[in-house]
This record gives sequence, C-alpha cells and structure tokens, in this order.
Amino acid sequence: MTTYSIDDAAWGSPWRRRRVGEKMLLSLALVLTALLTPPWPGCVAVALFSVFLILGPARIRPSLLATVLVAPLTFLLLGTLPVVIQFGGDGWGVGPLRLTQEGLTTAAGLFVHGIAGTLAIMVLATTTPMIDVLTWLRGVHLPDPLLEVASLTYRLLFLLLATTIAVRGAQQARLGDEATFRRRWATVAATTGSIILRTWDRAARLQRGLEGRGYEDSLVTLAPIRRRSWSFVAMTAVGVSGVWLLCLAAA
Amino acid sequence: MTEILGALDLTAGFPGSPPVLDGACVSIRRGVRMALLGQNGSGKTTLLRCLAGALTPIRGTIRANGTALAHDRASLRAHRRLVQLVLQDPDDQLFSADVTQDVSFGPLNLGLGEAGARARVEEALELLAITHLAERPTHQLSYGERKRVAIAGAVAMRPSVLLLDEPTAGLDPAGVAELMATLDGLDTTVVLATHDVDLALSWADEVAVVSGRRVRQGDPSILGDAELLASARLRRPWQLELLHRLGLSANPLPRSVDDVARAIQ
Amino acid sequence: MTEILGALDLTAGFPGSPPVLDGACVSIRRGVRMALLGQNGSGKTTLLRCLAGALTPIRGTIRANGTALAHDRASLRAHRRLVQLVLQDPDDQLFSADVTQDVSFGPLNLGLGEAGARARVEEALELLAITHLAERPTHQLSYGERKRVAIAGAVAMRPSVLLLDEPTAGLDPAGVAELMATLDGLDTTVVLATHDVDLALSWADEVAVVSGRRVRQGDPSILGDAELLASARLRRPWQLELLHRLGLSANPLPRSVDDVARAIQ
Amino acid sequence: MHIAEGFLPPLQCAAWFAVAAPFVIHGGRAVVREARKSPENRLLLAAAGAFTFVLSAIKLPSVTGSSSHPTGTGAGTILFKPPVMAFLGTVVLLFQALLLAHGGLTTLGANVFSMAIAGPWAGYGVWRLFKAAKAPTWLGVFFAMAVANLFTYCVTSLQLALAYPDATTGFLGALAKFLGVFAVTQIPLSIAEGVLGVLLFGFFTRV
Repeated sequence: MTTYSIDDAAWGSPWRRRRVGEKMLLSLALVLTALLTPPWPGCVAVALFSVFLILGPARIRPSLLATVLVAPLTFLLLGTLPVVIQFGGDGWGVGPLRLTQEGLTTAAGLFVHGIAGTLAIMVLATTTPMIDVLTWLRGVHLPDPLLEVASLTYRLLFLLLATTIAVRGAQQARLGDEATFRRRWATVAATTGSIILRTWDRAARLQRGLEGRGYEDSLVTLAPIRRRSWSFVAMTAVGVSGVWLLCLAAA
Repeated sequence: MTEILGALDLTAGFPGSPPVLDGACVSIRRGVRMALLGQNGSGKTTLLRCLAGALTPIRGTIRANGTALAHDRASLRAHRRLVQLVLQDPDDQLFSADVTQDVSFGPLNLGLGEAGARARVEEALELLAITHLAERPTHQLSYGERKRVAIAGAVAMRPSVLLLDEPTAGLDPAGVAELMATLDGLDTTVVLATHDVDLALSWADEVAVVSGRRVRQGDPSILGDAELLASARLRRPWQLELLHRLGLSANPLPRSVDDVARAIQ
Repeated sequence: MTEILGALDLTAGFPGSPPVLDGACVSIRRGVRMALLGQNGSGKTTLLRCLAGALTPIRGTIRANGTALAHDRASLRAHRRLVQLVLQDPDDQLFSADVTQDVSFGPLNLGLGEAGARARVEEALELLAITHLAERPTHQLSYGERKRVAIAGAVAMRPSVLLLDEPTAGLDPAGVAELMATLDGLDTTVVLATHDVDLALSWADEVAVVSGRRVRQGDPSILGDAELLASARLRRPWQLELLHRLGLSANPLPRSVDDVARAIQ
Repeated sequence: MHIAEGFLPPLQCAAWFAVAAPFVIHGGRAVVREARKSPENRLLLAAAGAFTFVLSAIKLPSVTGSSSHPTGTGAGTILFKPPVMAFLGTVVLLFQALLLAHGGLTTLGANVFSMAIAGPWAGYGVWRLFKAAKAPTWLGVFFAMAVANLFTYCVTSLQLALAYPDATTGFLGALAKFLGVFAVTQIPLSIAEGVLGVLLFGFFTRV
C-alpha cells in the first residue's frame, strides 16, 4: 500500500537525520522553481534534479517512486484533457470541440509543471516522516493544541489503517467478494461504522493511558537533535541557482 | 491418513524486505490436530496466511487435496470454502452490529438462503457455546467472547481445515481450557499457532516448528529436541524438561500432569 | 519491610454497573515483587488503576507511603511520580510516532529540562534493552517491541512502584524470559498482573489473588490452596500440582524445574 | 482527486491561500478552544481526522472506473460543524499531499478551499435546511454528504477553469469542460457517499 511505502521510506531514509528546515528549503525552492520557470528547460531540470536526489543520496527504490507517481499522473492526465480540447479553433475534433496545437502545447507544459512540482515535493516526503514536519512546525509557533491534534491524527491513522486492511482481508476470506450488491453495501456501512466505534474507543483509551503518564494540557516531547549542514544548504543553493542559470541561458 | 492441505518449498514475505519463509514445507493430514510453534515474528502467521490463500507466496506451492492452488480469483474462492483462518485479534474479523449478523456473513456469501444461513449460525453458536450471545452487539463483548464469535464466523462456513492464529493468547487458564474443549468438539482438521509449548504438548497430534524461515514437522516428541527448540527460541515443555532432569524416559510421551506422575512413580 | 502502596476497603467500578471490587485490601511492601492473579474480568486492571490513581474509588482509601491519597490534581500529580502503571495494550499508551519522543513525554512532565529528560530517555531505553529502537517509528514496531517502549515510558519517570498489567500476554517464551530478566534489573517495587500461575510461582515474592471482588494476599505458597484457586477460576501451578499428585511436600516451595526435581529425588 | 502540485499558476496559488486562510484560522481557533476545554477533545478530534483520512481509502462497491474517492467531510461537518472541519480537512490534505502524493503544497490553499471549506459549508447548509424543513434525518444525512462531496469537485472545476480559460469561450467554456471531467463523473460517487451516510446512520441507530 502506497500509504505505508512513502512513510516507510521516509523513516528509513539516510536523510532522516538532516534538519527538517534544510530539507524544507530544498524542496520548496525546487517547487517554486518548477512553478516559475518555463517547462523547458526549467521544469525538466527540476524534475531530473529531484529524481537524482530521491534515487541517489536519499536512496529510495525506483519502483517505489514509480508507485508514488500513479496518483498525480492520473490527475494530470484528467486535468490536462480539458486544456487540450478547446471550443472552436482549427484542428481535428468532434462537434464544437477541437484538438488544437495551442491546446496541446499548453497541456504539455502543464503536465511537465505538474510532474516537476510533484517530484520536488517528493524530495521532502520520501525523506521526512510526517512527525518530523509536525515537530518542526512547533518551532514556527503554531499553537500547541493544533499540532497535538495533527500528531495524534498521524498516530491513530496507522492503527486505523491496519484495522481497516485486516478487516477487509478477513471479509474476503469469508467470501465477501461473492456477496450480492446490496449486501456488499451493507458490509461497507457496517465496517465503516465499527471502525468509527473502535476509533472512538481507541481515542478514549489513549486519553486514559496518557493521563496516567501525566498528561494535563500538553503533549510535550523532546525534538531530535539535528546538526546544521552548510554543505547541504550550499548544495541546495547551487542546484536551484543552476536551474535558474540554465533557464536564463536558454532565454 | 491423506494430506488435506500442504505447502511445498514455500517462500513468502513482503516486498522490499527479506522473505519471512524460505523453502518451507508442511503437510497437514485430514483430521489431524496440529500445533504450529515458533517465536514472535518467526513466520507462523505468514505460513497460515499462505495456507489460507490470503497471501500469495513469492515461490512454492500450496496444495489442497493434492492439487496445487492457482492464485486466480476462482481458485481462491474455492479454496476459501475449504480453509478458514481465524486471526489473532478478533477485532480484525468482527464488523457487524450484532453477533448473529456477523456469523451469518460467511454462510450468506456461500449462497445459502436465509433459512440455510440461519441454521448454520445456530449450529456455529452452539458449537462455540455462545448461543446466549446471539443478540448481543459485538462491541460490548469481552475479549474472550469476541474470540469465540470470530471462531464461530469461520466455523459457520463448515471449512474442512480451520487455521487458528494464537487463539489462546490473552485468555485466562479457565478460558484456554474451555476453548480447547470446544475445539475438540469440532470434526474439522485444526491447525493452531501458539507459542505455548506446554499446551502444544498436551493437545496436539502433530507439531510443526517454524524457525530459520523453514518448518520442521513431526510428532509431539520433537518438543524434546533441545537443538530444534534452541534454534526456534522455544523452551522445552515442563513435562519433558522435568523427566529429562530426573533422567527418566519420555516414552510414552507425557501429555498431562498425570502422565508425568505415572512416569515418575 | 514497610508498606509503600496499599488499598484499604476499596470499592470501585463503573457507574451504572455493580462494583468490580468491593471491600478489597492489599498492601505492597517496598522492594517486593508481587504477582497479581485473577481471571479475565476479575478486577485486576481496576485494582491497578486505583493504585495508580487513574481511577477514583467509590469507597475506600489508597495509601501511598502511609498517607491516604486525596484525588485532587496536585496529589495525583505527586502520586504519579511515585507510581507508574503500564497498560496491557501498548497502543493505549504510545501517542507519538517516534520512540524517543514518546519516552521523553513523562520526564518532561516531571519538569526535567531538555538535558535531564534526554538522559532519562537514554537510561530507560538501555534498561529495557531497546536503544536500537530509538529512531524507529512506533507503528513499525512489533507487539513485543511496543510493549517494551511502553514500559520504558514508565521507567523513564523513575517511579518507586511500577505496576504492569499483563506485560507477558502475547509474548513468546523467550520474550517473557527476557522481560522478566529486565524487570529483575530494575530497583523498583514491581506489581505484575498476570493469569500465568506458573510464572507467578517462579517469579514472585508475594502473590495477591483477585476473586469475588476482593483480594487475598500471601506468600506464593497460597497458590497451592485448592479452594482459593477454584474460587478465582485459576489452576494450580504445575510445580505444586505434580508434587500434590505424587503425595510429596511442597515445602520448600518449588519455584523452578530444578526445585521440583530436587523435591522428587 | 485534488489539484496536483505545480498545476496552478503561482499567483492563483497565493490567492487561494489568502482566501482559505481566514477560514482555517477561524477553524484553528475553534479547535484550540475545544482542546483547552478538555484534553479529551484533542483525542476525539484526532480520531475524526484520522477517520476522514481513512474514509478516503475505503473503496465503495459499484463505483468502478472513477478515480475519485469519498471526501468524508460531509459526516464530519454534521458532527463537528464547518469551522472544525476546515482545520481537520487541512490536516488531512497535508497528510494526503505528503503521505500519498495526492495534491500538493502550493496547491494546498486551493484544495483546502474546495474540500475543507466549500464542501463542508455546502453540506452543512443543506443539513440545516432539511432540519428546518423537518425532513427525516436520513434524508438530511444523504443530501448533506452527497452535496458536500459533489460541491467540492464543482469548486475544484471552478478553480481549474479560472486558471485555464477556454481559448474562445473563456471561463464559462472551460468551466463546462472541467465540470464534465471532474464533477459529472463525481455524481455517482457523491450519491454513493450519501448512501453510505444513510447506511451508517442506520448502523448507529442499531448499536
């Protein structure tokens, strides 16, 4: 399941010990570059640089990266369709809709922007577990209760997903696939309902467990010590400005 | 006795990590009561899931009634009528609002009509001695009760082989004794994964030990094999350990306190 | 030895249902290793939660170091420094996805600074032999590993009394042996709820049996008391059962296989 | 289906952040208020957030071929009111962007506006309307959940149409095209989410 794989990769990443702020800077700089530069050569360069970072120093399996890209690719294919096909104009088409050269160019550009942007975000996502992002946000002074709700959401999420996957597997074992349409619906509703009840119960039990550990009004924890790496920051600066220089040269 | 279910040269695990089982073989004869032993994480659950058709092995074959299981949809459906797996955590299996509804899920999927399914539910609840729970909401039941309902859900499908993953974990001694008595009342082949070596010795006709990604199978006397137990990080059942310390023979195999007392006297 | 924690005439339960405990007394002496026995639902967990100050009793007193516990916020806070409870299901206690962060929660609540808390975390992870898990995500850990992290979270608060609810449930024999060795390495008073009578006999200095809403406390030899065990729906430890069958004396109390062998020879 | 990273022009990204921010801040204040009232509420809200996330991973029978999923915000908006959903929805969208590569960070503002603000408010409005009309509860649940779902994708289409107007017919033509791709295909799914809501409502009256 992809949910686990990006997160698993992030936990096991050799870049996990790097400062979140530094990875954030790199990833966001790449995203902004992808947004602001033309598809060629800017976005292509961002995409290639991101793929290099993800597969190279961050050591993510290529098959994982491919799985991860399925969702954004689906959106990009669907989302560019209405851009490719225009009302009126010259070209091949059905009824009032026309496949125009201009539409194709815009759509292709959009597609490349999307791929580059997604890959740039994946530099962060595949190297930084969610909990690190949330702990980092504490440093930018978001109110504690909000971050606590978000952190607890993250923890409960895995408990819930594990149960959901197990329950659905068990239903299959009892021939759930062979149920009639109506009963399949009843099953989905009952499963969802049971999982809601269980989530509530889990939350209540976790609350009691935490009270026993001294929980009164905040879930304070230590933040991991991470050393600043000027070479990483320098790499970011060189990489991103390299892309910009490339664009200026091409223009 | 003939084999009803087996695994040949089974390699299985999860993508991206080393296989949990590698070249494991096991053969389950019709009507046998088999205890599957092994430490946490040894691959007991993986083996059970492969045997149940819930996990497709990387390599190797699952045999059911002498035929290799193809992992296509139709074959898996047929396989699920033959083999039912009860998971360790009953909450992974129960999803309906009340007990009767939950137990009826499998039988209705078998295409039994309303009346047929109802009969199966009654039968299963009776076999598990939980007829009194029929109308209760599942989420109000105790852990032990939920375990029984989960087993009833599998039993109601009348499988030929019932695979149970740690059914005794979390039960108190009286609960374990009652559950084992219930299992003895079923006329299916039963494979029970556990890490309770004492229980395995006292209950099983046959023992399979998972260790080093393989399975070693034999009659319960293999639980006296120090080398095998050490490799599986299991201890000897106390019955065998005591006789060993006393320098007495463990033949006939002492299954109960009485047997041990008899061997000593 | 003096009492460190105790309950006097304790009545406790949940609103709207009959009390789980009614007039229960227990006294835990400093430095003792106590096993708390009882079947599922007997009230072991309720007793532990009362002792930890997590549940306010309907009637009766919790005594800590000779003083009755008032259930106001400040007293409870002080009580938690003294007594820590580890729940049966580690998922009821672990809230952070990161092991180090989770274990640091208690020490930071004690008001220790960053450096102090970090030292406590390291110490606790080392005591529980899980230093290698420090950077791992909670949701990727096995059940046994999560149990250890939960215990580390309590140990990091350096309580005088550690209450453990079924810490061995779901662990394999090697895991149980390792956990018990770890507990022996702690210099706190330990109360361990279990329904493993064999384990209780081999490990505990003192035994408390919960049955009929009350607690019967004594040295481990009370585990030979047939009447008490029957009322608590527990069985005799095999060590005592075997000597009983053989008509031999259980004095000195046989805790291990060796002790039994010695008694027989 | 959320707008992918890199798909919106920078200025529009910023604009949608600006539009969404007040709602999310307002929601965040509501959550802080609830959380301060009792720590228990934090766990409850986290459970709701986790559930909203998981619901989008639950496949509904019969709706094959659609690449979209339930939004899960309709039920939440009835239970917790739209401001709280604005915050929880933002958290869920952030998780989806980083854990599943669904959506993105620069498009987060736009996605938050459609899924965590517009959808929940529309659903809540419908819910209140049916309440006021004294309609049966199940009917209110159905329409609240279906509308919250469908409206989310209508707003997504609108956002995309604003960004990429049609060459000759402009915004309206583009809106028709994007609605055709994202909203029309969503109709069966929004009905499905409504049906799920009704069945869930039935489940909870039985337990």
